[in-house]
Parts: sequence; structure tokens; C-alpha cells
Amino acid sequence: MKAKVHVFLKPGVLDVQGKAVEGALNGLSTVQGWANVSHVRVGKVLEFDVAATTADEAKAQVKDMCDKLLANTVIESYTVEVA
Amino acid sequence: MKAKVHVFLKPGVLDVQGKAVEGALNGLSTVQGWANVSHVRVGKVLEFDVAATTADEAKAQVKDMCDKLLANTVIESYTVEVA
Amino acid sequence: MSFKAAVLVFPGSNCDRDCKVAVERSTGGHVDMVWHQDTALPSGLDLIVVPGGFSYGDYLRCGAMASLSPVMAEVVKAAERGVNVIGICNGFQILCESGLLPGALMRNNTLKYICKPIELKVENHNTAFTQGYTSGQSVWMTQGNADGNFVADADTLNAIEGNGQVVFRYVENPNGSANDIAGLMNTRGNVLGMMPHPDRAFEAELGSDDGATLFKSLLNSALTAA
Amino acid sequence: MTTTTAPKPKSMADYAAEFGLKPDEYQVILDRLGREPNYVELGVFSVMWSEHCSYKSSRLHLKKFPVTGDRVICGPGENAGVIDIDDGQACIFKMESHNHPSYIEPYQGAATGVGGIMRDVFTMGARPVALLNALRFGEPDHPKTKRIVEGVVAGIGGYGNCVGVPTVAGETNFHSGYNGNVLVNAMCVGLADADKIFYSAAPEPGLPVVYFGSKTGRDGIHGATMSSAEFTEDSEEKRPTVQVGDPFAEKLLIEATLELMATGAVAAIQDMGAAGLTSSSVEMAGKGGLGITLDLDKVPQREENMSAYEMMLSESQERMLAILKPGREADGYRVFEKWGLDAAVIGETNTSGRIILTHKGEVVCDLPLAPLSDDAPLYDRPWVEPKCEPELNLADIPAPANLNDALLAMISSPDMSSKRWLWEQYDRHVMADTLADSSTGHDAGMVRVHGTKKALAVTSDCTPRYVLANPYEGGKQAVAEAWRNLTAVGADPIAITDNLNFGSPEKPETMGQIVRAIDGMAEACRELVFPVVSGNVSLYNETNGVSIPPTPTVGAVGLLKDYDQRAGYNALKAGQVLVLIGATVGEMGSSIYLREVHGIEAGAPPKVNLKAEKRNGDFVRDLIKTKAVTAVHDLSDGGLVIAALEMGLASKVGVELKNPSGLEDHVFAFAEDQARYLVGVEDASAHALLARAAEAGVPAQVVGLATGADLIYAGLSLSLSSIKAAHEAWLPAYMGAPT
Ligand SMILES: Nc1ncnc2c1ncn2[C@@H]1O[C@H](COP(=O)(O)OP(=O)(O)O)[C@@H](O)[C@H]1O
Ligand SMILES: [Mg+2]
Repeated sequence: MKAKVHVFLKPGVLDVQGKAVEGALNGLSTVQGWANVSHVRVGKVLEFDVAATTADEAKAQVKDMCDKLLANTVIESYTVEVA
Repeated sequence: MKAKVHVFLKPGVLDVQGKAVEGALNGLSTVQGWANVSHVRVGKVLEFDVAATTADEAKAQVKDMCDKLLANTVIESYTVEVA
Repeated sequence: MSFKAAVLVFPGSNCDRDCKVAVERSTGGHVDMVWHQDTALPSGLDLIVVPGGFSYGDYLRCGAMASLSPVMAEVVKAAERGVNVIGICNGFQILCESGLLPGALMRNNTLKYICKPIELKVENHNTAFTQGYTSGQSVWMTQGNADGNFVADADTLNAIEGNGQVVFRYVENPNGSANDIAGLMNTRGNVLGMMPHPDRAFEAELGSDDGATLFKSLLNSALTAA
Repeated sequence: MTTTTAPKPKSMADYAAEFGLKPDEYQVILDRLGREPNYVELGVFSVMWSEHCSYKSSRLHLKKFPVTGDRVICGPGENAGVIDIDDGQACIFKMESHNHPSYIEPYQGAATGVGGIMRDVFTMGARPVALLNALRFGEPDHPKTKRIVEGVVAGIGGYGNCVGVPTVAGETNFHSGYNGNVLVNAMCVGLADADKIFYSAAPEPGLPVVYFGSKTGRDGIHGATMSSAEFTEDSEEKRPTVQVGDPFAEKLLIEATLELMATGAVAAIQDMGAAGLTSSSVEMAGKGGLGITLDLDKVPQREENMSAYEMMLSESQERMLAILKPGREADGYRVFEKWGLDAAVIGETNTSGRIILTHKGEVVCDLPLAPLSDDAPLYDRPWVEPKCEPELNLADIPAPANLNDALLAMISSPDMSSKRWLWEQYDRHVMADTLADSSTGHDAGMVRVHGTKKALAVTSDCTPRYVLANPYEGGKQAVAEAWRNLTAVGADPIAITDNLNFGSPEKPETMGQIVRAIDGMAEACRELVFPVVSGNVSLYNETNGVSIPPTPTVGAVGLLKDYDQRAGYNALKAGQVLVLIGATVGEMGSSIYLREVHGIEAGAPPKVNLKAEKRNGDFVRDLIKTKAVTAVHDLSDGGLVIAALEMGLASKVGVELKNPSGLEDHVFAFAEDQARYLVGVEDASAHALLARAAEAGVPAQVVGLATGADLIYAGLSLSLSSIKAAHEAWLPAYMGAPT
């Protein structure tokens, strides 16, 4: 089964990367014309295969992996898709 | 409009982060049962608002941003979703 | 003739002053600082230095945002005219991102920032940057980066090697860099990118003055060209 | 405490308690105001009167520190201490803790600790030129330790590297006493022109108050009161929104601040640290004897619908508050725009003696400033003489079964093993002025004063096991070791900053540790002419009632007038003889030897004879300055043999030691007597050196020879390469093991 995990900073936690990318896109807009971009958030995405008998089992396992390793739940939240 | 960009290393470029995550997940397997994870790839995801009149226009612009800034096409490939 | 150099300053550059001082003390030349928003470079430059540091915080990808700044468009033009350009550390990353050099710099295979003195072998001493060294000379500089792992596809690597574009190689590879590449130039030989810092190795009390030879080489190249 | 919105039914007194104010403290507020404070006002009082901001438990005792001296330009009370380093130049430095945040979120906690201490330094006009960090982690086997080490180290490096200030020295300990409360103390050292130092007091009314830097979010609300509370099981749930560091913003802030100062537009300036906008505005106006009004609608905000309370208590990072000279706003905006910083004039100084805040057209806070500082609680907390470890009988100290094994056990122990894995993640060379750092084999970090022949020497020291065994002697020792480390590189020790990390002051035993450690430190500072110019107190470092070992970290700065006269323990040469300076009676109590070889953590720590310390140190420094020696190492953890092998490793030469003392071999080898140094000197000059020592009344004796590639002493014989392998293996192996 294929798992896909998205990890973003929780709302309210300063996203320094998003802020810088937005600034660059906007600031460089004189050259490139990207003033129309806002609310940039930068996150992590992980894709992997997970061997499990059911999608539910896989999903439960991946969530556990997120809590223990893949996300820093103090400041990050995650979503899991399994297909 | 909401844009979502995924950036991954191209196949063939060694994903050291993915490898490390895989090792860590497998390494935990004796306790947690995650020996069943393989082919981990770690990428970046960016979400943002882009002001444009049509989805096609937005998508074209975001692709341009990817080519010029958001991805390094020497080693990375990207996908764009606009909704 | 007095040696004339420019050091670029991006938001987040932090080796800009180091580079200025290193060039001044090694060559006795004059160095101008050039702001990233500037749309013109000083005239009559012998050298453009793209310094190390964390332009734009290295957020997103090292060197990516800086490569799009107005001044880099001028640097590309200057390089095309044959002006010597050196990118050190973050500067190397910026040069790759801007397409002046082939390949890319990825996360170190240790996944860590690595700061340590490092031994290099001068692979090509027939360049404007390295004529003061001897062939195969062992030199010491320090490095400090998290993304110094050079990658390029097989064809590109073959071309780089075939053209003698590798200028410095690690004696002990610290980060997984392809073919132990520590420093690399373009085919024309006027654009050099390197991860180790000659700008932190220009006086003996800093642990090594091997970096000064690089800047002195550039001075000599300028003198011979003049 | 998640107090971001106010549920209605609670009374102000309830909130006061929730914010950490004691009933009698709340009563003082009621008396002063003659009315109930509102929610915002209560927030302002609670953070200003928190332990973190008011030093209410420690203030009385901090007065014991000597704070003046020939070279002191500005002592405690400002953002950082300032010392004179000649030629119109000044050095500005301070140390600060980020203990609680680092336990909750190690990477961001440590990173923002580094960011915060840098702001304290550049807010006074200095360019930061060196960073240090003193780290105390739990025992390696504790389930949380490894993750915390990983995060803290990455955070320190991630921040300092990006800003571009070299991290040149530090210390790292592991002990079960820190399992629930790690300590992350960061120190920053900066350089300024002595006539261009900036202070925080508002100089006159009618001046614009300018906010610049990053926008304000809901980060770390009540961080200051949190850091004044002990951990309980559920406090990890109660945490405020974690502050995230943005080192890129900090770098821009440094450049913008220094550039703004250079325009001459700045009348007063203060960073927004703990308690953010509240403490910066209150202190600036209060110190100037003025008043201040702020329009909170003007504050650059990152999030929507922020309340006045949230804005005043937010601890968002990378923000500054400046008071500009009349009509100089344009200079400010030019600089802020260049560096891409958010900025706004948010208020004005006046003569009201009050802080008045408006938000959405309403006055949300109107408080007299005087009580916020003058009436801040001050406690003479009850304390008892701390229990001290008894003197050990030398005859009771067991010899090791095998000296080789004993030595290897010591040098591969978590505390003594090489910290290379850690400091190789720190940029130690940026700014191109580093003469000595964690990797070079020197007892202190050294950076050149840019463009001169001068250098600053910096070190951070504390031996918590000594302080635990005897707070008074341990306090003295922390200061003495810092002084000795500076001396050992040839620097004139000038002044210190300190970071007093303890448990709850409400416990008389802990308060006794605080009092006696300060007594010891103060005495050492006086005797060694080593004033305290800045510092920080971190109390309530305890979990479920168990307190950390008392840890008064000392950060010290010394000056080399000519760095060509510097020494290191990397300079030993084959053929040189090793001379031991200072007397050895065999202090084995609370030693590394006892702990690592016999598992005994007991015994009185080494006594610190400050007269001997001064005499021996002055002698060694004189040897260095007259170029009689360049190979010098102070003796500390592990004693003589450890110091000798560290010299040998750093200098790549073997050492043969002998025991001329009459003490048993293991005692002479591993005793931790203070005020001692090892120096290397050519055979031919040894005699003259000993004569010079005799003349100065300094004990000195030849104890060995640099030769070969092995360490040899009594029954001990090991190759340097095997020692190096053992010394360097532990930390990487520990960190590399699967999570
Ligand atoms: N957290 C740290 N950061 C930077 N350097 C460190 C750290 N911990 C230890 N070091 C370095 O490792 C070396 C040995 O440390 P330590 O044994 O504490 O020194 P000493 O006992 O001489 O004061 C020193 O150079 C010190 O600066
Ligand atoms: Mg020492």
C-alpha cells in the first residue's frame, strides 16, 4: 500500500520558510510578476510503501509513525492518506 | 485560488533524507513493527493563494514559479494542483 | 594596476565581510560591497565574489532565492564577458542555482551541518584561481555547511571530469559529494564554485593561510592579463 | 497556561492566581491601584512581577556580587554588561537560560535561546562576535535524553550558524539530576565602540516609539511566568504556543539595528525578550522616569483578531523597540525598508509616569509605572544551611584494579568524552577571526578583535557535582575555573556573566543552595578581581518536587592585548618537560575518578584557595606573556593524568609522567586539587622556570616529559591512538544508535 503523509506547522506557529518564500515571490515580482501570491505555507511530504493487510491497519500504523517520528507534534500537525 | 506544489527529488538522485527516515522507521521495528515500510521519499509541499482569473492561468503561473524558484529542476521534479 | 573586486551582499549573507578582508589582505586590492538589489556592477572588476552565508535564511533551498536577485543577472553578464567569479559555500550554491555552474548541492549525506578544517587536493592548478598552487598540492581550509553534497547526472559528471573542471577534491569526502568534488569551475574557466572557505584560511593564526594563495593567484592572473 | 481568551465567570483574583501571582501580591496591586486591575493590566503585572522579570527571590542576594571595577563600563541592570577593552573599544556580553522551552521543544527552545541572548547584546550597540553554550542533559539512558540532545544541538547550530556568529566554546554534562529539566544556557559576546553604547531608558518625553522586526503572533504567551513555574506531569499540555526562531530575521535585525544606530537616530532601544512588548515598554519608560502611550492597533500583527492582552504578552521572536530622536522616523523607515523588516511608530513617550495602551479606540490599560518596578515583590526567602558532603579520608579511597581501565573508563564517560559530534555542528570560523575554538586545544575560545592585535578569550564553567556537594565551595570553584581557563590561554580575566540555575526558592534547602553558591561566587569574584557585569537567574527547575543539581554557570571574558602572546594545550612539543604548577594534596571528594571508576558520588569537593589561585594564575599568565611557555593547560575534571593526555592528544605527542608526590599513584593521577596548571617547557629552560616559581612562592615541580606516542604513568601505558579512539567514540555512538 502507498502511504502519503503531509506535515505542516500548526496554525499560529510561525512558518519562517513560508514567510521567506512569500517575501521572495512578492519581492522578486518586479522581475517575475508574482505579486499575486499570498499565505504561503511550506511543509514536508513523505511517500512510502507500507505492507499491511487492510488500509485501516496501514493508516493506524502510519499515524503511529507520525506521532513517534515523522512529525513533531508539539508544533506540527499531519495528515495521512493511504491507497 | 489555492495552489499546492509538491517537490521531490528526481528518481535516480539519492534521497538521503528518505533513506534516513526509512532506516529510522525500520530500526524501530523490533519495538513498533515498522519493518514493513519501504521506498521512503521525502519531499516538500507548498500551499498558497494565487490571484488569477482562471485555473489555467494560475497553473501556468505556478509552473513558472516552480521552474524559476520553487524547484531545482536539475535534481527535482514537481507537481502542481490548483483549485 | 590595483586589483579590483566586488563582494555581493544578499540578505542573510554572513561571509561578505570575511571575503572582503580576505581579498584585501591577500591581494592589497580594493573591494566594493555590492547590494543584491543593485542593477549594475562597478566597472573594471578583476573578481566578483559571491560570499557564503545563508542568503534568505537558506529557506526553501540553499541559494535559490538569491539566484533570482537583480545583481545576479549582472553577474551572469559579467561572467559571459569573462570576468572571474568565485562562489564560496552559499556562493557556490547560488552559482549552481543561477546556472553558471552545472549540477546542484544537496543535503550532506550525514544530514548534519559539518564544520571542520578539511584537506583538499588541488586538482587543476592551471586556472586563474589556482596558478599559485602546485599540481596535486595538499591544502587546508575550513568548511561549514549543511548542503555541500555535489550532485550531477552521469553525463554531466563525465563532462566535468573530461574538461578538467574539477579544481579541488576532498582528500576524505565529508558529505557524499560526487567524485569527491569540493570545487568546480565552468568550461571557460572563469567561474569557480567551492564549498570550503579560502576566506577563512588566509592567515596562519586562523589555522591555515592556504586560502590566501587562491586570491594571490587571481591577482597574478590580473597582472598578467593587464 | 492557555489563557488566550478569558472565560467570563472567573474573578480577577482567580486570574491573578492562574497567572502565578500570590494572594498578597495581588493585594498590593489592589492597594496601589485603588481598584481592580482589568485583564490586560493583570497580565502586565503578572509578567513584570514574575520571578523571571523581577528576580524577586534572588535580588537580595545578587547584591553581594561585586559589580564595579576599572574596566566596568556598565554592570548588571541593562540588557548586557559592558567592559572596557582599551583603544575606545568595549566588549558587551551576557548569558541567559532557555531551560523550560528547550525541554518542551528542544530545537526551537535552544534556537530561540541563542536568538534572545544575541538581541540583548546587539541592542546595546555591539556586533555579536562569539557564542558559547552550557548544556546539562539528563542521563544518557533516560528515554528523552537523546532526542533532546539532538534537538538542542541542532537548534543552537541552526540559529547561530545562520546568523553568522561563531560558536567557539561551551560545556556539556549528562546527569540524572537533569532528567526532567535540561539546562540550556547560551552566552553571546559582542564588540562596540565605547562611546557608542545604547541604553534602554527613555531620555525625554514626546519621542516616537518604534516597533521593528518580525510581526507579533500568539507565540509563547506567558513564557516568562511559565519559566518561573515548576514542571508537573501535565505542564507539557499547558504550554504556550511554542516560539519559533527565525535566524534569517535575526540576521536582518542585527544589520538593521546597527545601521540605524549609526545614523544617530536612536535615543533608546530595547529588545523584546521575555514578556515582549510589556517588559520592553515598561522598562524603557520606567527607567527614564517618564510615561508611555502605545496604540496597539499599530503593532504589526501576524495573526488575526489578536487581543490587547495577547499582543502585550506575546513572546514572538526577533522584535525590537526603539525610541527615536525627534523627527528621525524617516531614517528608521529607510533602514527598515532596506532590510525588509516590518516597522511602525506605535506610541510616544510622555511625562505621565503611566503606561497607557489603547486598542480599537479604547483604553485597555492605564497603570502607573512606579509600582510595576518599585513595588515588585522582593523576598527574603527562608533558607537553611545546605547539607554538605563530608571530607573523605584519603586512605578510604580505593585504588583501581587497573590504571589503564580506570583511565579509559573516565575519558569515555559521557561527561569526559569528546564533544566533537556536537561542536562540529557549530560554525566556529565565520567572521574569520577565530583563534581558538572547541576543536583547537585551548582552555578558552579566542576571537580576534577585528582589525587589531587584541583578542577576547571566552569560557563557560561550572562543576555541578561540586556545587551539590558544597554550594559555597562549588560556587567559588565555578568562578575560579573560569578565571583559570582564561589565564591558561594568556588572557587577562576581566569580568563574568552568570546564569544561576536552581530548583524552587520556596524550599529552604534549595534557597540555601542559592544563597551559599552566591556567597562563594561573590567571594571568588572579589578575590580574583573579577566583577559580575550581567547575569540571569533560572529558578523552579524541578519536576515533581525533585530539583536539579545546583548549577550556577559562569561565563567569563578576558583580554589579550597581543594575541601573539597566547598559549594553548595544543603547543606541547616532543622533548619538552612538563611542569606542574600548584600544590597537590590529593582532593578526591566528588571527583570524576570516584564517580566513573567506583560509582561513588560523595565527598567534599576540592577546596578553593583563592589566594593560591590568584598567585598561581598570575604567575602562569606572566610566563605566557614573557613567552617563557606556550603549552599550557589548566587542571580540572579528572586531574593531572587527564590534563596531560589532553595536552598530548591536542599536540600529537606522547607523555611520560611520574609521581614525585608521595601520594598514592591513583591519587596523584586523578585528584582534582584546584589552582593547578601544566606547562610544557624546553628541558634547558626548566630550571629557570622552577627558580622563577620559587621566587614567586608558587609550587612547581617537574612531573613528566613529552615523548613518543604513548601515555605512560606508574602502571599505566596506553597509546595515544587508543586513548583518542576511546575518547571520541562515546557521543557519536550514543547519537547514532537507532532512535
Ligand atoms: N556545548 C558545547 N559547545 C561548544 N563547545 C563545547 C561544548 N561542550 C564542550 N565543548 C568544548 O569541548 C572542550 C572540552 O570541554 P570541557 O572539558 O568542558 O573544557 P574545560 O574543562 O577545559 O573547561 C572545550 O573546548 C569546550 O569548549
Ligand atoms: Mg579547562
